[in-house]
Amino acid sequence: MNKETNFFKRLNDWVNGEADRLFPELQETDTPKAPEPVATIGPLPNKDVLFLTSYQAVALIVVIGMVSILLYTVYKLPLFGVADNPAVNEVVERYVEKGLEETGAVNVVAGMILDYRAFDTLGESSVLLLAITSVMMLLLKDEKNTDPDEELIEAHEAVIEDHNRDMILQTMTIILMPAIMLYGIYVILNGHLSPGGGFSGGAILGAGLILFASGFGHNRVKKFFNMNTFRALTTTALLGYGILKTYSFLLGANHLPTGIPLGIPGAIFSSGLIFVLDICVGLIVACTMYGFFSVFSRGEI
Amino acid sequence: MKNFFAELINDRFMIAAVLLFGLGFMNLLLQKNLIKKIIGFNVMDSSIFLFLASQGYINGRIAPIITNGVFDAEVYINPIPSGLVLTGIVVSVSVTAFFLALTVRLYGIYKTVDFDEIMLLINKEAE
Amino acid sequence: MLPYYYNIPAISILLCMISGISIPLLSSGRRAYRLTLFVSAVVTLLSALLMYKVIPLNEYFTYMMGHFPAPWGNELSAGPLEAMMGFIFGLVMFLSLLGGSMTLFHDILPGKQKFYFTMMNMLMAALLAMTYTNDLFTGYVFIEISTIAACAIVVARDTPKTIGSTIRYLAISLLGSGLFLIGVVLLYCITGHLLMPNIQTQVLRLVSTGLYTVPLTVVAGLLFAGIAIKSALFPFGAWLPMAHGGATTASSAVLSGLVLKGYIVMLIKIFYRVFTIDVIRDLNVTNIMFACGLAGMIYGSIEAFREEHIKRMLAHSSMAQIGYIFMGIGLDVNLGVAAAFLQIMVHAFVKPLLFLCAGRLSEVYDHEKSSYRLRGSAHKDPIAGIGFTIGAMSMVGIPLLGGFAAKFYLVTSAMMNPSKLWPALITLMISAVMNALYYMPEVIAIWTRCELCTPNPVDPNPGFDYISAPVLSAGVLFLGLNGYSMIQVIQRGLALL
Amino acid sequence: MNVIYELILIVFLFVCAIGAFLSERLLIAVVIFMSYSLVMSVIWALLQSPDLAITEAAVGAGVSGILFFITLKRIHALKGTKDE
Repeated sequence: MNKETNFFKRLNDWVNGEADRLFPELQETDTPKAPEPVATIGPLPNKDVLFLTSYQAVALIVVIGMVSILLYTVYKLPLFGVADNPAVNEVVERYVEKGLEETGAVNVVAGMILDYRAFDTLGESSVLLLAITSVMMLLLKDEKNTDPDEELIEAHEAVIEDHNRDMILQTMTIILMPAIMLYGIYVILNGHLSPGGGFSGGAILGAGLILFASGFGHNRVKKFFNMNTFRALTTTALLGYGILKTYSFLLGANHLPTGIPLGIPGAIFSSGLIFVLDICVGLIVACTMYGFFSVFSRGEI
Repeated sequence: MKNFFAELINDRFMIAAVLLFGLGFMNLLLQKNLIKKIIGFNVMDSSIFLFLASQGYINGRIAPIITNGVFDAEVYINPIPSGLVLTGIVVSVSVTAFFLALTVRLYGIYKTVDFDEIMLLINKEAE
Repeated sequence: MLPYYYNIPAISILLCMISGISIPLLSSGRRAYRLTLFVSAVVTLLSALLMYKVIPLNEYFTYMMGHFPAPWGNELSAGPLEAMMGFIFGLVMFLSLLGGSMTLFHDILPGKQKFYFTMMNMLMAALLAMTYTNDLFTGYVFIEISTIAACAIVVARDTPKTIGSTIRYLAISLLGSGLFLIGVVLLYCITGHLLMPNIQTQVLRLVSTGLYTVPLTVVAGLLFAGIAIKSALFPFGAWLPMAHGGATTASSAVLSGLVLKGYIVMLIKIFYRVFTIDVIRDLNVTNIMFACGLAGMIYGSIEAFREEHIKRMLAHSSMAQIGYIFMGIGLDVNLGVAAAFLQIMVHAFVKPLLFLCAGRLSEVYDHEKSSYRLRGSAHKDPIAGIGFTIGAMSMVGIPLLGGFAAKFYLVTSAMMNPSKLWPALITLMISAVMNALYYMPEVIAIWTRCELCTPNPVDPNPGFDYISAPVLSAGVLFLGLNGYSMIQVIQRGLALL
Repeated sequence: MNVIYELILIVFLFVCAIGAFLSERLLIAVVIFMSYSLVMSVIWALLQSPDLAITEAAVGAGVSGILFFITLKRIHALKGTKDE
């Protein structure tokens, strides 16, 4: 056992390009900042130990029972990959056969999530807004959420980072960034024609921004993307999504035509609202993903 | 017996999904380390999505993107699970971010990510 | 053309969502607060209009979200019960925010108040959508929204303790949503639909042919377990007291009064509209609910009796009240479900009233929330004292108040099912006695003069004094006096589901 | 033949999941979890769901991995930060 951990440790250090002197620092809890929490608790009272063990035993039994019930259920379910399972019914038929005609989207999945079942997707975009809002609520810098030592270390790190930008990272960023951005935009704009769409394209755009920020620093990103742009973009995109969909929900339910042309199937400017909605979703996702990164690492956008 | 094994191999994705669900569920429930708890949550969610996606698959059919003007429902797989999973993935990453933010704040206060220790410290403070 | 009031459910949900989205554009927390109040008032009025239209006609309708009808697109469905729940959600949200506004602006940092109101709006939208939805997957998405929003309004207070309790709340809620999601997925696998009426046709077909009985039972169990975890039914409710007790007053009121109820209303809707209640009874799910409900009543009461911190005591008492609701559903008679529904409504008024009044009373002694420190506080703030007394009396089951009506109909429906009569009656008795044992000393304490204590001057909160407390108390009284007619309306509504 | 590839991928999933839970160091756990997501996205591509594969590769393996890394940095579970 000991030998094995040694091997892994050596492997680690080899991967990290570090020498043996880092051996004692391998245990994460022994960082200089951690004031040995165990010592402040002291040995657990007997009652608590008993409670914890019995809780774990009960939980284990529950999980094993649940998994065996589910396995038995799977055994009773329709087989994998056969065409006559109950899920293949008139709904699927209509989505595939009439989808292009009714929604204008060549990609049936995009047509389904942004037109047939658009209410779910509106909820899902709101989940993103909720997540970024709650993360901002927790991690934006304020009087309850600052630690002077941390601040000092972070300021110090920021200075070091600004002066010693990683050469390899920067060069690779310059090479890769345009390709990533272009690919993200392509995936968003082609959401109704090919696999992808707002969610994946937005995540790619967000990842591109994150790469840029880690290569060139937050301050460079701030020049074109700060809190105000972030707020304006997410709110406008989500509001646009909400209002467009409200318009189409209300008219649709009252059996009125929306008057939005579907265009020529397969053309880039086609499929009516889906094209616009994909752009909105892409913007929301890109901003949210970069927002997560920025708030997590700096406590600001 | 042979039939049983044939079915076992045939239902490979569903069985794997259920086992992974159990694994993730157990870790979400029992893991003390908050980071691993979150990984457990992610494994649990993605296993459900694997289950759902495998329900949409039909042998010998292709992804539901209309090509060459073929509108026959017999050619494409079921598009509904894909749409639902797409929704689910985004929900799951949002919850992950929230969970991680809570972890960061708790670490800032108690300097540990061990959930049991944190609970004990909180209870101790209350007394 | 559809009748105009068919649009009300969709408009209320979308209004809440759009206002939640646009709050970041506002300049301050106060404005966000006013917008939220305005939106919940509008939702209340719209739901009242819907009630006025739907209840006399006893009408149930479905509403397409988009251009495509039932098996293809999302749908909402509404009837008397949904309209009543929408009304209560809007009204109680309005009153809780109004009554808890002082502590709210005190507890939450100015920079983060806007975020808090985004959450409140989204929570409102999620509650409404869970009530109105006719689609299981939409239900799942909005359950997740309400999970994040509920955790966020707990953590908004930003003390070490609330963060700790929130992480526990979140972890346990996620277990619940995981179970719910896998239930929905399995149900989709065996029926091929996501819209409730279409699933129902398939389920009835499966039951009559005897196909897939095992998966069906498992699905019912998983959906129940998922919702039970989220609504803090007994074995799963350990997270509730810390989360609800630690949050700011308005959050506690909304969480205890509304969020737990939203999940239960959705569960009832699933049972009636997806499985039909007879199938559920055949699958023995109701027996589990009955047992868990009874255990929850006892456990919650005992824990509340032992608790000193007044807000945590109220939270423990919520667990007991959730037990009443599940016991009512588990009684296997239709009157029992109606009584459970009445209990949901009564509790939606009583618990926010108690939380708001307790919050006001504890302000008298500088936010000390231990019961012993509240002695004599009612004399400094008589309106809160009276409100607390009315709430406590309703909890104990004094006639003419809402709690009495709910308990009365629970007992009546227990009479109709001889096999479950005695366990139900004995537990109800024990729980009622325990209620009296922990609420009455509290009431006596707040009205006993304390010569040595030095109370703080209390800032008047006109919103609480003239609107929240009187309206919530009036709601409790109204439900108590009109118990019979409410039960009639609920029973007719249940028959339509 | 396809079945064998799929079985190998499934075994890989299990190895990743169990490895992530058993590994001592959080950094390794997160890296293993990212590879889990990547394998999941390959499986989805095999299941003819390209939309899911792209999204999982971008979101599951990409962005949530980055979030985990930053969290590890914030909780001082990464060694060799620049202030040393």
